[in-house]
Amino acid sequence: MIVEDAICSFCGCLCDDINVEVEENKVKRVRHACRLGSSKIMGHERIRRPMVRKDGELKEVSYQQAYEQAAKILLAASKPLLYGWASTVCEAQKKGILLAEEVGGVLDSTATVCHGPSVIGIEEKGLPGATLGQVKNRADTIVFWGCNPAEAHPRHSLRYSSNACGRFTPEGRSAKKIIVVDVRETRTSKNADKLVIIQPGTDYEVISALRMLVAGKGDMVPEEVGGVAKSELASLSEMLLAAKFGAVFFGLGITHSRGRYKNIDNALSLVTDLNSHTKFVIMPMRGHYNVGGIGQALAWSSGYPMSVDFTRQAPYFNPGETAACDLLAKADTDAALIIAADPASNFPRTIVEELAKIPIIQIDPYENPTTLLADVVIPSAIAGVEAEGTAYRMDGLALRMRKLVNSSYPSDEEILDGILESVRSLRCSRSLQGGLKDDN
Amino acid sequence: MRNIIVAPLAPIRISVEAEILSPDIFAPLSMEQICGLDVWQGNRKRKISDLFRVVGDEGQVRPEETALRLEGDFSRVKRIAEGMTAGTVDVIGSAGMHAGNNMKGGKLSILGNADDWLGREMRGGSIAVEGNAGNYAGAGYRGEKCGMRGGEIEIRGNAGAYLGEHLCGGDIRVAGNAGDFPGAANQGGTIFIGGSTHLPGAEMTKGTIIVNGKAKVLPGYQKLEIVTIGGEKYQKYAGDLVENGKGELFIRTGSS
Amino acid sequence: MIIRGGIVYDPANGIFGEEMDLCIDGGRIVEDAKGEVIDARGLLVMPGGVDAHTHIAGKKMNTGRIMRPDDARLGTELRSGVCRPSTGYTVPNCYAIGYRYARMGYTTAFEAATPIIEARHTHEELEEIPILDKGALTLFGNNWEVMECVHDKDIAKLAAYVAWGLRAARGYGIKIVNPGGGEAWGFGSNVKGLYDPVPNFDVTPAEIIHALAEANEMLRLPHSIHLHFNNLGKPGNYTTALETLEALEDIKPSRMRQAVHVTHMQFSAYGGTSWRDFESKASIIADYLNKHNHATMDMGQLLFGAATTMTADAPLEYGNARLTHNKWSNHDIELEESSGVVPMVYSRKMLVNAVQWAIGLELALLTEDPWKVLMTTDSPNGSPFVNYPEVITLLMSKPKRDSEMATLHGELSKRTSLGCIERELDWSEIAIMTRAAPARILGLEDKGHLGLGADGDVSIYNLSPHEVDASQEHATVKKALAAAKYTIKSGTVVCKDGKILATPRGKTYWVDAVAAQADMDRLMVDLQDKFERYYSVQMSNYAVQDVYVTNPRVVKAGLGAGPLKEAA
Amino acid sequence: MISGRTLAQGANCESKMSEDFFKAASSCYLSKEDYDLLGLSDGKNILLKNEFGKTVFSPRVDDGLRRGIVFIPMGPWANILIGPDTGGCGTPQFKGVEIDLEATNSPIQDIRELFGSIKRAEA
Repeated sequence: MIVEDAICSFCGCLCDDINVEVEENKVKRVRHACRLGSSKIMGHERIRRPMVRKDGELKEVSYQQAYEQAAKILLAASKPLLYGWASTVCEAQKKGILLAEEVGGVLDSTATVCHGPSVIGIEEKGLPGATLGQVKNRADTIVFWGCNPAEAHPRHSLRYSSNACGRFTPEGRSAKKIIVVDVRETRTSKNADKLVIIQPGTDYEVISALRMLVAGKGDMVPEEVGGVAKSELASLSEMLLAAKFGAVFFGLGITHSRGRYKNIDNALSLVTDLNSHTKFVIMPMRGHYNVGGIGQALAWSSGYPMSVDFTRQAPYFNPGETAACDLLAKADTDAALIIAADPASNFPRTIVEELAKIPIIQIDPYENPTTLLADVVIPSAIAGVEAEGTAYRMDGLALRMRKLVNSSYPSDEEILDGILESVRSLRCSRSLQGGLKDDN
Repeated sequence: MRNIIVAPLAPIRISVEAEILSPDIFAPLSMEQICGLDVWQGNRKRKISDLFRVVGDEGQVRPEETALRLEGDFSRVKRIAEGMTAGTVDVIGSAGMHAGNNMKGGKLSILGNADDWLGREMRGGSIAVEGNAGNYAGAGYRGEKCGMRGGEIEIRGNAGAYLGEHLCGGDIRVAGNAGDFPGAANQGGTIFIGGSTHLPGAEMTKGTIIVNGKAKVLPGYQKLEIVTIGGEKYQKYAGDLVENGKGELFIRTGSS
Repeated sequence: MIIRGGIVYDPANGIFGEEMDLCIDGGRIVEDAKGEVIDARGLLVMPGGVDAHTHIAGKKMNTGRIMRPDDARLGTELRSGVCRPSTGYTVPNCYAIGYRYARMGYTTAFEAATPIIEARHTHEELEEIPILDKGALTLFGNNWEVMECVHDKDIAKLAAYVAWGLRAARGYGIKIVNPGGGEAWGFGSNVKGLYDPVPNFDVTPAEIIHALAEANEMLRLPHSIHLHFNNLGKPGNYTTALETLEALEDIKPSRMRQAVHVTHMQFSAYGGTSWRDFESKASIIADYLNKHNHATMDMGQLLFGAATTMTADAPLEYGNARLTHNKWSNHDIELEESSGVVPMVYSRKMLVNAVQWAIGLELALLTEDPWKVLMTTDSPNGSPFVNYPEVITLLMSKPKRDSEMATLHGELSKRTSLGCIERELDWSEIAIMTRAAPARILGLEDKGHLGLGADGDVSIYNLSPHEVDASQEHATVKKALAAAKYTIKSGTVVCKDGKILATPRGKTYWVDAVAAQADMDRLMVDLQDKFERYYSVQMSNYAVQDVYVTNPRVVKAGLGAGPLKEAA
Repeated sequence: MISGRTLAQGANCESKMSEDFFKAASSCYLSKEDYDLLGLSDGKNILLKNEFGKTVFSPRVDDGLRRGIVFIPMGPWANILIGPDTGGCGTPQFKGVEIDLEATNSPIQDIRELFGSIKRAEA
């Protein structure tokens, strides 16, 4: 059987033209996907059974036992952290938000080690954006700033940006100007018309200089900014102004560097300024396929897109205080539920060492370093491959992920439901015994 | 003056939110009532007396007649003196995040360090920190146009990043260094930095920033004349011109 | 359920303040019922409120939330009882939207603008809104396929596309926003007026509007076209408004309703040549409406304080952002639309804002027939919907308007006629403008009235309409309207004394219109080409799946739908 | 030092216990000049350290890098060199971190070794 127009669940491109050949409920072949997507859809060695740590070793248990152990950990905590959510579907995310409300926890997504600064920048300035098809049909000038789609979003260029053809861009790559701004040459910059290499950590200054140039105040700009000659910046500014439709895509090169959200803040202003002269849009290159979805679902349910603290029965938001790394770095959380993420690999080591000090529940299809630290491990169906549901593309477009094969594993949503049920029945039986919250 | 002393009974692990630690809340209450006030530790609501020893003078008074003394390590206690309008709060130790948040009057002194968001959205009164302050001292809340609008913050040590972000009024003085982006989007406040900093006054439209140490200046600043302030010579800049700003930035000559 | 002894206003059934009992069974108004008795003796009873134009769900709303944590923190209410936590004032979270509408006695609200391609997101949010029945209007005014059909004068194919689009979006009706302007914004420009050609498409806004109105009637849709004029929000735009209305005079409605509903007219009744000599032209617009019967409108009242503007009129939003130097979100949608979101504060001190405030009220008070004008704030553009009680009391009380005007700019009385208007609306007129008329204008047969078979949606207010003088006691009225004594949704008490007691799942209305198969076949050729060459998604992944509308109420229209039952 | 996505790291990010992920994420890229300056050659490893930690990588030349810049694929090896400070905005600074580097003959820790050394709290 061939599943046509399947949606790839690797990166924020959500390519939806994937053909997947399935035989006897196994993926045999993946067509049209990039290396990252094929690898994801083909799958890897799985965690077989739920496990609970006893005497230092993970021992296999039933799902029900794992749910109950997870519920105990969550209810015993005064400030549980529910972290991850980027590589699962919105249906699971919604359930997770409800669970965070019910246990009085802090829900945070992998955005906070990724495009979290972009979100804070957007809170300062808004986001002048577009859907990717708009870029495909219209953009004649494309800027990749601090991102390397050739390695992180391999089909972006062909489907949406540099090499895409559309109504007003019938000639594709040949009629477009591609600009890369980075601290190094990359596979992406090899396909560029212009590469501007800046010193690490100078993005903010370089953007300010561009804003001055765009506004016609170039005479006041110093001869060199961020290691780039003014003449070079002036020619970049001219290229931007010459665009009929320009699109800026930015990545972790700008969010992870010195300046963090201020870099994005300034880039958003640059794009706003450019719109006084021509048409420009800007968009973050979202990494995990549904990191956009958790931002959307959290926003409509809590009013805030990430790092939401529900401990006081009302949402409170303040990355820098309520983000996963903040809580762990300050040892300000006493249990963690990790779903569809691997913080043991992706957080700074010193923060991982703090994480190791608290009870951890892990929900994931695969073993990873977080498994090595976890107290409860619950294997799940792979969302977007074995379970259907909603995901939001990097431009905010919602698509429905198809189910490609059946799975004997429960979905993330079902697992969260199981934990939620256990939380409710445990709380109910405890309140019957008279001791609810203050039992630690 | 009615004196009240609060001290942690034991070291605090999960941070405590204690916006009730304010003369405005304590002043009209008896000691028994004060001991019955709630604080939050994570998702647990607790009596203040479960976590702190609270002793002090009896007698219902006005906030300006109330002196609160917080003895010990309050570095994991948030929102001390939130919204206070009068009286004094002395922290004999370090204070957690959001100390003096939305403060309107009175005096908050911190002997140790202050964590992030000191004097957030402050409108009046004064804050003095003997040690260092974290990020966002005198700043605003996420997405707001205005941070601190009035009052004074004095930091005798160093300050973190985003000092006085979105400042709309008031004075901030830092004796030591300040982290990146002090006075970003300043709309009319004054910041003095005794030491060095990085990229002051980004998108500043109004107000003043004075730096005695080294500072990297943004490309949107126009170099003007050398001026003398308090006997010292400063290079004056105007900006941030990316926002057609009319802010003034002074950097002591020989330092940048 | 029996609601006993209320003073009932049910204008659709000719009931204007009569004491009577109401019975609900199986979620509907019936002759006789048993069970719970609600004591409404002497109290104001009306059908559940219906909001025909509000922004409550979808990409724009969430963009507003994401860029405004400063707004989210303003509306924080704890999770408690059956309620999940609420946040936000101008851009509340989904739960707050349901609870706050229900608290005011509203039971139905229609999201005003959804591009087809982003309808899935809209439905995800609509599903999260508790209590309310809802629906979403679908944007067609800047769509490539629409413009190509218009250019070819192929109304039959256009109708087929509308039917296909409504189904794909699970949408309720045709929304048109700044037709042609959204496409022009794709390259950073706009259309200047009704007859200014759209770049690259060789059609005019006038042609787009007229053709869509024809298609609307060809499909016998329950609602008319729902129109946001060109040049909205600009001084002097009342001429565009009049021109557009005149251009639609020849449209023959296929049902007993208007041919066009003009939304948030306040933003389109502007005189002057710039903000300097800006003035109200509400009286001219109202005069036109008094003399013609093909158009209805909603006020789009503006109130002082915080708002978040959000509209598919993207060029307008860029203008707003530059004018106010505020945050700016823009979102261009491939082949279909553009849109923008900008926070706003309307100030009493600003003459322009004061004139805008007056225009909305003038429109409602100078239009003689209350069936032609709905009470809205274009929430959250003019003001968030929680301020409806303020608008209603302004309409009911001349002294309140006078005392308000006394605090505003001295020039105001030269720029508007509001101070000279003596009219004070009564409860019958309010019931029409907030219940009966929005339901009739939308074509919702079971809403906005309390006749047998109507939905059991009832609001009861702690107010004796015969005893309280709304003109003088406007503060009492406002308080009563802000927190209903009872809000009953499909026979369930969802709110009592302002407290939410139950959060049942509401219905989602969408229109399933049938077009001629031959037209549909011709259309498919076009669409397959568009998906192959221009869209960034596959056609098979485009349409909203059934799973996103878990409690649908499908309204049939189009060919073979049979004669439609008319509202009373 | 900057850390970031590579194709090989990305393709194996859901099989982190695999040899392929080990190969992809325990490498360190530097300019030819830096490579030669450190006296690196095939078979040699490189030790990276700073105030936050130290660990060994397999060095590789990347012509796209300028002198003084080291690129490491994101992952648990790179993260040993990243500090915990979120700078008030929730996100650690994963890029633009100062490090010292030297050639070494020490082996690279595999993923289990890397995490085996983390002390678990007593249950």
